[in-house]
Amino acid sequence: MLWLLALLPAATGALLLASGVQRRGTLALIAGLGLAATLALVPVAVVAGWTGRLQWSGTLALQAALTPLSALVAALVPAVALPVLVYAAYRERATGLVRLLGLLLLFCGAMELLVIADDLLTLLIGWEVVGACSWALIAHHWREAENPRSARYAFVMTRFGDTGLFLAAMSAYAGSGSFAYADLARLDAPHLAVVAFGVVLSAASKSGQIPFSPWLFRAMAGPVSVSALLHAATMVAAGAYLLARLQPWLAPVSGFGFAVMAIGSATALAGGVVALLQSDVKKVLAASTSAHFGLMFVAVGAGFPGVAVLHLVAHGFFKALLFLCAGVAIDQSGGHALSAMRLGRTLPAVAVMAAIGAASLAGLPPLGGAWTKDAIVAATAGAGLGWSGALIVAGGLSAAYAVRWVWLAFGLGQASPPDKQVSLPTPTQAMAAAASLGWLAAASVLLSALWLPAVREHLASTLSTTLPPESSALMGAAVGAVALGAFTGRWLAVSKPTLGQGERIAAVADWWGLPALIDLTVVAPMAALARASAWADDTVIDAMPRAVKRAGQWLAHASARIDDTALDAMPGTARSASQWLAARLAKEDGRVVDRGVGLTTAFVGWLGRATSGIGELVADGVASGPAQLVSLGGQDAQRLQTGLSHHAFAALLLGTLALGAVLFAIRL
Amino acid sequence: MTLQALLIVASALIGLGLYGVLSQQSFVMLMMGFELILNGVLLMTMAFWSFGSAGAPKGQLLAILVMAVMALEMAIGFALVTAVYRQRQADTTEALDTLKH
Amino acid sequence: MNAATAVGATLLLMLGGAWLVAVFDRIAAALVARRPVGSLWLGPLQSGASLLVSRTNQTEHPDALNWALAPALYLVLAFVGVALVPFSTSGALVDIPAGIVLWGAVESLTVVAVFLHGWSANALFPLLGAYRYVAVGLPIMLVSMFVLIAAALPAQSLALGAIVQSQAGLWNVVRQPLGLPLFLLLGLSLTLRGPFNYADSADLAGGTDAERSGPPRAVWQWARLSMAVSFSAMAATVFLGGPLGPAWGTAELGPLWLTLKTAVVLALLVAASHLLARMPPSRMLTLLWTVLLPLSFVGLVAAGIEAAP
Amino acid sequence: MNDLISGIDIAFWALAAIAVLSGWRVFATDSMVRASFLLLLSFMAVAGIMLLLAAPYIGVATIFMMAVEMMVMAVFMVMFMMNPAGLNPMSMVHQQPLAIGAGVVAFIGLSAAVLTSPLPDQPVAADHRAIHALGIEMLGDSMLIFESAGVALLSAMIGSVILSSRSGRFGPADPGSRPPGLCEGGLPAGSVPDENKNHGMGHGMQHDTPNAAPQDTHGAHGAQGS
Repeated sequence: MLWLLALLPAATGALLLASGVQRRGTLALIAGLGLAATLALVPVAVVAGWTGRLQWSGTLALQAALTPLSALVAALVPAVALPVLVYAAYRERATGLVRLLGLLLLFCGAMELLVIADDLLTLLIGWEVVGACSWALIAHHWREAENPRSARYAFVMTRFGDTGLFLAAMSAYAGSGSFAYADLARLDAPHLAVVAFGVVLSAASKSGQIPFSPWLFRAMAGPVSVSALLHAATMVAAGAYLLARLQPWLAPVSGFGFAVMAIGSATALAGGVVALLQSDVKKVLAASTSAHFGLMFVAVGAGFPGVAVLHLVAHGFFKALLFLCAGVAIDQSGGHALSAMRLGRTLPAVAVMAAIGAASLAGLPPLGGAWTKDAIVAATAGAGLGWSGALIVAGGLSAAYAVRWVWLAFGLGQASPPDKQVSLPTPTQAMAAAASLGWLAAASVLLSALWLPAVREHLASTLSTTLPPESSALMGAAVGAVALGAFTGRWLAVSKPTLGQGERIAAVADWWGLPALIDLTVVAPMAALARASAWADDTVIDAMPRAVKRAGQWLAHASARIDDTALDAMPGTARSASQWLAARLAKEDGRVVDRGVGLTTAFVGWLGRATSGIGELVADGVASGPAQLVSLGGQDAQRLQTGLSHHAFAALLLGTLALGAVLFAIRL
Repeated sequence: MTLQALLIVASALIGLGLYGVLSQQSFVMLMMGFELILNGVLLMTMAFWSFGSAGAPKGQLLAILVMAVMALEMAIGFALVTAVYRQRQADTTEALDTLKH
Repeated sequence: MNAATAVGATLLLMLGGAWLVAVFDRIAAALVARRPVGSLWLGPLQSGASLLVSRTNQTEHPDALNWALAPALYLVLAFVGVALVPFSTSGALVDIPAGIVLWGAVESLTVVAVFLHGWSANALFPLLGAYRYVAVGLPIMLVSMFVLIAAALPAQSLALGAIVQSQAGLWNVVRQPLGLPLFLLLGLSLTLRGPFNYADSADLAGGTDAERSGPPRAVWQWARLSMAVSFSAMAATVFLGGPLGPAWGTAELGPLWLTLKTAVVLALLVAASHLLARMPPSRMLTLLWTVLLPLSFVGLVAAGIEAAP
Repeated sequence: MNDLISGIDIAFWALAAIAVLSGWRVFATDSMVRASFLLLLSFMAVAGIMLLLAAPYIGVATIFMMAVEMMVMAVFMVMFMMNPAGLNPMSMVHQQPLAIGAGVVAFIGLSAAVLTSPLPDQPVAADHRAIHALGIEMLGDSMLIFESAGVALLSAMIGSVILSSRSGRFGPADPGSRPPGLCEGGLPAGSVPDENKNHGMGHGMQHDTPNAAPQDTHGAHGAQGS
């Protein structure tokens, strides 16, 4: 019965795709109804205590269950997706709009499946579908050749992380004979360690933590609504949620907490700097996503999954809000450059919403985001002040880039007249965008209630989770850092509006050159390997016949040369020597022996000629005969390589016969 | 009808198919040779199933897999022939020496 | 019943059924065209007789063997099909445990027979008809495969007798509403009729039949009619409970019920072949691959869920 | 009983003869369409033998599958054999002696192996429910094998569609699907009506059907083959 949560959005998506509806209004209505129904189902499921179990085969079963935390996330997904889809239905390009909406709904369905999953197998299914949908969505405008490449980049990178989850599932099954979360408790230490670090790997890759962060930037190739959903409630959220869901079982593993906190805080700091230096309106937000999910990782590592999920909720609302604002700004200014916006006067209403979102991103009290962030800081108190300090700095950074972002994007510049090629939205489109922005902003504001202790206690009891103890000192430090960061951000925005367009800074702003590093360490070696093997095939394999032939020819020439120079010389010298001797004798005494000597000379000369002829013959034969044979053999060897398939078949047959003969001989 | 007789018939089919594979110029005829070989293999499988294994179900499964292999060979083979024909307008083995490095 | 009577009954059914189909055809044609029916009862026999006495013609360099045998092959296939049908709960002429798969083989061999018929003539129109027919006949056969497997699911057996028994409570036509309509489309294709008549249609001057005349043509036409009968018997068996009748008299009156149901399916078939229009082959292919085949999948899944223990 | 067995023997030897003879005629006949249907005949004979072997499902499924396969085969034959009905004489063989030798060697070798090696003797029980057992096996222990075969078939379908689609990674296929040139990249055969046409059919077809165009290139191939 609980499967409904996952099936309903997916079914709505299928319905959209099937019904050839084209009107934006109708599309928005159908998608909205589907998501609203899902949202309404969550409390029903909680109250009725629904669970799902599907016996696949004797040993495999798909299970679904709701813990309080997962119920919260299961409600978050449709609550964020609803405004985003309304926005998408009204504001995205008309080409492929139905496909976009259908995929977004399927995306939500898969995320819900991942959330309600109660065993690793179900989780894997949802996980995979989420990844596939993200690929299709990032490449949505596939006619621009760059987008599919970015999609593949993101997909491959997250896929690499997925292997970790597969490892985890296999190890869990090997250890306990079941995929269920509950049976993780029965695992022995080694298996559990494999599970833990596999989960950490895949969670880090999905949530865009270091070193996987760059895919979040490439994911910006997708439409705005895709980015909003992907960063707020579905894809990226999956990683942090998974850690929070499995934390009770994985916490005992030694090094789990430290690894998660280290990854998280490193990403939080690095991402903060990246976001501060970015000049692209969307990439700032992307980097901030990584940073804030880093915070959630730290919370999980510190042992407070509840706090992590609370921050996930708050972050989901304001990040979707900010992305939609960025979308409006991009539509208005026709570009992604922060320095060319300043739309405060052009879009006052949107500016107000963006300010609310940015305030929660910055962690300015009394907004909900602020409290959850400070709660995470407080959560690290037990783990050591070093972590807390890092998080406070990260909080200051996030305040800085949030203020800088909102100041640059929606600051009160002169009301810039939109350039011509930008098509301004129709009134209905503007209304729809305003409505969805309003929904998200209202949710962000409502979360301020977290500051009231009564609300907080009630929440903690309903979620049956523990909140970290308050610590005024840390709180003060955090607020101070936020104030300082806010001023820094304003100063940067005012005095250096074009920050991040220079070479060096741009390099830092692209994840400290991490993409280049990945290319260098992973992509390049692979390509090199491929090239090397191709080269080996062409040269080494094919070289043998050619080498034989060349050797033969060389041998032939060499021996011929030797024979011409050395061997032919001998008889010649003999002849001249004898003639010289004859001349001397003739000079000694004239006519007497003259005739005899003449004969001798003639004889010796003939002898010399004869020997030289024979020597020529013999020497040549000895030298060049074998050489020619060798060269012929070489040519034949090369001729074998015809490239005709039937010759290949014949060779195959002969080889098979030889093999059979060998086997037969062995058998005898 | 003995196992020996069945197997000899099957090997005759295999020999014929081998002849076809080696002697035919046209790709399509060549594939028929493969099919004939697989035909013999199928007969051998079922012969062993029926006489040699007291009807172990795995034997029939193997036969079904052989049929699947036939279907694969047909599909991919014809697709390749079509693609090659469109690329090089070659439909005989002589006309296609691109395997040469 | 002993074998001799069974064979006799089968022959009778095939002859009478073929004649009945011809009669139905005339009625339907007359109704559709709103013109008076000509000589209704004797008409088919007259045309058949005229074919039998007229001369046969030859084409240039035909593939003589297949040119001669194709109609016979088609006829034989029709008889094989009807021989599989269990006439009574006691069994059929040919009662093999994989009867429904054998019927599938009959379907596919029918495509072969029609192709041979058109190809062996070595003439343009028959060849075109054969090509078109193959292109459309194979996909619709796939559809029918899924339909038949769906029908075999509740019986948990591939034997037609078991399939009949499995309908004792509820006929498959109710249990699997998608089945019979899709299967009827296959029948149209098997018997070269109406919307699926790409082989012998008039726009190819008779298609594979264009070069035929005389007794072979008569045999071919009779084979078409007999295939209609054998298909209808099969449909009645698989979807209408075959020889199963009301509570009384299933045992002894089985053949009667089967014949009645066969006649009903025949009427449906003829009506469909006269009422449905024919599309261009390309659009028909799109329809087959993108609508009918997925539809048969849906039917199969539904049948599986319904038949799950 | 005894004569029943002998009846089975007769049927077996008849079917075996049909299978082998038609298998031989496949490569000895002129028309490729005939060749494919002869192959179908050989398959059907083998299927009949399987029926005798008390494997009804496999036998009937073989008939069913092979009828479809050979039908497709025949269509492709005609497509690639270039003359409209694939009825012209043609002999396209090479490395004939090697092929014959290989075939004979394979046959003799396999038969020798059969005759020399000890064969198992556990005949299937008369009342063996082969189909039931197969079903249990396929959807039970060997489900993975069976499913992976299905997946392989699916991927083969996708691959063949990609390979042969009109426009795919091999670019738009329309230029390639025009009839082949007599020389590489030359004018298609039959694009200029040539007079010395001596094959019986197709006088009317030359201008009616695209099948007629490749007709002459078949002659070219024949020359190449002989």
